Amino acid sequence: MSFGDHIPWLWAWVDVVVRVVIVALVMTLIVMYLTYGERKFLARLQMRLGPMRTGPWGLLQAIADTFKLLTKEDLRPAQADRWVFEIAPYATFVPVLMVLVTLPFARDWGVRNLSLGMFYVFAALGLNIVGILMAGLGSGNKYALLGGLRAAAQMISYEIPLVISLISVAMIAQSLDLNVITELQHRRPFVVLQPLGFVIFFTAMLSELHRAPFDIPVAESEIVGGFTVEYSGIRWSMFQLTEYASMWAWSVFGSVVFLGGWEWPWGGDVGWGYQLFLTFLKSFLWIASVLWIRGTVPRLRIDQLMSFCWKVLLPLSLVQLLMNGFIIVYGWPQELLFATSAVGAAGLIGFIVMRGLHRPKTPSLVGTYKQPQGSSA
Amino acid sequence: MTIWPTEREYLAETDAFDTVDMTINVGPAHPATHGVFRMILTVDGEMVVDCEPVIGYLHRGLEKLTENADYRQAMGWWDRTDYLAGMSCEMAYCMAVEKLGGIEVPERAEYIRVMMAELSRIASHLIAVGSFGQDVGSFGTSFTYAWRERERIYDFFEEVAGDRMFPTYLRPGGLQMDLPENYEPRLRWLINSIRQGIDDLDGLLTGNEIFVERCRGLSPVTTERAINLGLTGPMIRATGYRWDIRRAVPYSVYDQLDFEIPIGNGTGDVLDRYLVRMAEMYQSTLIVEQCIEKLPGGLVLNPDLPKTLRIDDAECYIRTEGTKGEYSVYGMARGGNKPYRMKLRSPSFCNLSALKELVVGHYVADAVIILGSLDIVLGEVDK
Amino acid sequence: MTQPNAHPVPPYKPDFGAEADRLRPIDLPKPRAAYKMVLPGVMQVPADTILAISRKSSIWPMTFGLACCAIEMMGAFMSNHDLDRFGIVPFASPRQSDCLIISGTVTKKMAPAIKLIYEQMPNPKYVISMGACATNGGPYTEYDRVLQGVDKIIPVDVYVPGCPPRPESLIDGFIRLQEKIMEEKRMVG
Amino acid sequence: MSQESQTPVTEERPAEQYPGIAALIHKKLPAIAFTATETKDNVDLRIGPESLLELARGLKDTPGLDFDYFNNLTAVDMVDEGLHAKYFFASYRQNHSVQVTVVTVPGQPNLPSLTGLYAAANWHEREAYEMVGLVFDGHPDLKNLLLDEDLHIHPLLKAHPLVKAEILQGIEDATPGFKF
Repeated sequence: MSFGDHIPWLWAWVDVVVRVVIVALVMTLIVMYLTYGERKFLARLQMRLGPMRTGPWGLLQAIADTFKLLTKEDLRPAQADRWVFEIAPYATFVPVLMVLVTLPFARDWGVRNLSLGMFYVFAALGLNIVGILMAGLGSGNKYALLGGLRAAAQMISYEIPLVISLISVAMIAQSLDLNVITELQHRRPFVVLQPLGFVIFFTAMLSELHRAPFDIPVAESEIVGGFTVEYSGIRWSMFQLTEYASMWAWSVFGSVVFLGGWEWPWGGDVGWGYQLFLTFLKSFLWIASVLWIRGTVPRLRIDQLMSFCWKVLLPLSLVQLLMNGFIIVYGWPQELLFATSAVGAAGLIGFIVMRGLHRPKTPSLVGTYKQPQGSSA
Repeated sequence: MTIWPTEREYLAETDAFDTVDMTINVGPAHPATHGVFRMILTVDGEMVVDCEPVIGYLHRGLEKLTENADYRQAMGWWDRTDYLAGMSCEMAYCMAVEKLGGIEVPERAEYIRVMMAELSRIASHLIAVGSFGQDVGSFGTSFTYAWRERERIYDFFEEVAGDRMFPTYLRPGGLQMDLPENYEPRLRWLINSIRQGIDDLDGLLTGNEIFVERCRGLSPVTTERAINLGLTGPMIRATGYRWDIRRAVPYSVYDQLDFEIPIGNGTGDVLDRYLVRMAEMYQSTLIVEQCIEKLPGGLVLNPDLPKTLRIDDAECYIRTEGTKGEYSVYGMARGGNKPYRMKLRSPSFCNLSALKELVVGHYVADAVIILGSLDIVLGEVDK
Repeated sequence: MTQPNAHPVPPYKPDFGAEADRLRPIDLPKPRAAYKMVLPGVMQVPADTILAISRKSSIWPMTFGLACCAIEMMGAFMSNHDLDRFGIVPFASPRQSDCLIISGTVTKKMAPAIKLIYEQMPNPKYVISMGACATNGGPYTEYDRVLQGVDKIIPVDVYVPGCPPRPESLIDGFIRLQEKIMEEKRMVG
Repeated sequence: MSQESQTPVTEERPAEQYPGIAALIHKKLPAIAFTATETKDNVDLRIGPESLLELARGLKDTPGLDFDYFNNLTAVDMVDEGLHAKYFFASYRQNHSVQVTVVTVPGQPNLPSLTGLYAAANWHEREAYEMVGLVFDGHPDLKNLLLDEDLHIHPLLKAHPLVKAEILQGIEDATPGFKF
């Protein structure tokens, strides 16, 4: 029962506009304090204090950054072709705002609940590749070109395991409506049933955001700023806004699909306040883990990244899909779902951890020292 | 056109898909080039086809200025060559002037010089490993970990010698002043904190599967090729050949000290260079500890030094193991208080001359890491 | 084998090529902010103050180290003397940074590159000349390949003394720059 | 170095004229004529530019010597005696090193290039070319390394003047640029 039907058609429009404005304001506030939070969190990781001087504990830092970026000179490089360069930031930002329409923050607190909610989210988030490519190719700079092409290759190839892992969840919930999926997780969140799906989703989501180990399009140390290298002032802050907004949107979507969103620990029967708190708590924990990974894990090379997606993530997600199919069609008990998926997840994480365990060591620390004359050539 | 061409034949016959190589200018102001060094990469897609290093952006005329300055005045320029390890360059220059002038250095000064040179080696390796971690992509965390130890070494330098980076603590003929009385507890605390810092960095980088995976097998170098290219220091030890000037041509008091020369696993790739540097830092802490125990008493500066140093008709070639490789000084004096010619054989200059051969055939992302593993300092390269 | 001065040594004639016109100084374009044209005078003053405070508290320098002073600049960014407390985050691309720290010796081969970077930076931009080398050539004053001071090619706002200046004196330079931004808030658009 | 004029070396020069490593080199490479002198810490062989390539190849390839490491090349401007190039070769296996001084005639600073034998010599020779003006024939791309491409100056020549330290900033006398 969607929550917009009983109002006559005029009021429906007003209702939608009010909800969209609220969600947009909440998103802007969260995005501004995400930039501040990220700098504080990374500073904590690196044993230093984050911004402290602008406002108490640096709380006004985000506002100061925004105002400064607003008043920067509006530069556009001569060899960049005009319209592609100017529309690119907005082309990346619009899909993120479209996604926020369907995300359920509490029982009736989404803007509009679509029966094909998950499908709509795939479609919308697939669009920001177009914006990134426009930025990369439009700004007429070799670094931006490289960054744009890298981003396109990475995000397109990582979308497939992402979509397949979400489909395997939709198979269990038998519906694509985000509200229905959340209500089904009353007793058990889907992460318990689908641990492998969760791991694949998290990795693919990291590469959709081009962060942490997959941040080659915006690689600081190689191609200076990736596709955002030619942007300055307000246009560049639009890219920052997109990055943090999509990080927040993905974390809310991930917590809705896998961690039970506003439903899991008794969310259904307690009031909407507790549900809102649950959603925001889970999304901020999700974001904290993304920031933590960004602080410690170095960057993958482009061929390693591609081979990891095509040779590891994709086959595993297909196997996951097949197992779900068998279990659901033949009606085997749900516990079997957990068993097979847990085996897959253990295999993937174990593969990575085992490789990291045997640390390479220089052999010579053990041997005694020999004079050079006697040493082997 | 063959009836059923394979893909390679088709591409060979038609030039429809011929791609033009793009030249990328990893310019003088780039976070990955550790200073003002420029690489012109010719790139086919992501693969580096040709790399032409351009240096000279920091050429400050070290040798010309040394020829027109008194023997003791030139100290200020010489420790600014390898500005990550000021004291080890000062040591090389002082030894060159002492060899030219035949000046004796008291035993205590020699031990303190070795102690300071080894601490600067640790400080320089910390920067090398820290910024290498940042090149691979760990966004500054490895850098701040390395820098925490380096600040503590700076504090110790400041107590002992007066300044953080370029204390000009050494003089031809000994030291400027003696160590403070209660230096020992602080130095032992510093050694322990350095070992703790090395373990943290080890955990952060070597324990990280992605870091190891990205560095393994990059630009392997065989020992013969390294010798021909003139690579020295961690570069040649990474190829598995146990060569260190401190052992092969012992200078100062290194022959009375007992320490280990770590070598890589023999492939000479980027991972081995990183591991050799980590192990060398540990060895340097052992050296400093031995120096503390064996420190003899006595004067620190040669008492009968002339007011102005006049050396006539002498030639010398001092080979020392600097932090980046073989840091050698050729000195020629033909009378008067100014050296006739002082030439620096800087290790970064020689290691960098092999960059084209190390980088071609890898990805752009790897070119940056290989440059990081060379650990060059531009003050030394451009002299 | 060699007979001394059998062949007269050819006289040494240095030829400096096209270097002189590469090192022309840059003249600063006059910036004009949009809100200055639109808002009436009485509302411009608070707007100036707010913008100056926000510009002061989020200076983004460019990661651009030349020589030994760059190591002390990095030291200032790291945990002991954290510049991030003042909202100062180093950015890699000149487009997104609004302060250029010249940390090290400016040689005549590097000068055109510095001019290019300075021109690429969007407008309310500042330059901190860090260390004796950037201010007037430092210990290398007598060598003709070294540019005697970066203010010969780009306008400099704050000079930080020292060779290399301690991180604390660089932070003092930033504070002086922040005061300068507050003083100039009316002129800079 | 001894300053007396060098008489052409003959075969029957007595052995003690070759201190240290020079005796071994002379035994292994009798064809090459050189005068050996003792510097502070290694032996210096003085030869002309015509026998440099032969000596270098001999040092590198003969089994007993195997100087496989091109350590350093220093170009010195001896004002009246022309330009001297001092090569330093070292050996990793035998752990010994030798200094070779090539005395060039003041008018023609031409030397054979050793990039064929040692890959390390490439940049050393380019630096010597731009700093002092030694010309290395057979060098793949002999152009400026540390200076700009279009600069034809040799800073390390004794004739190249040092700039007088300019105390006045350009600002007081309102001259934005500077004079060379």
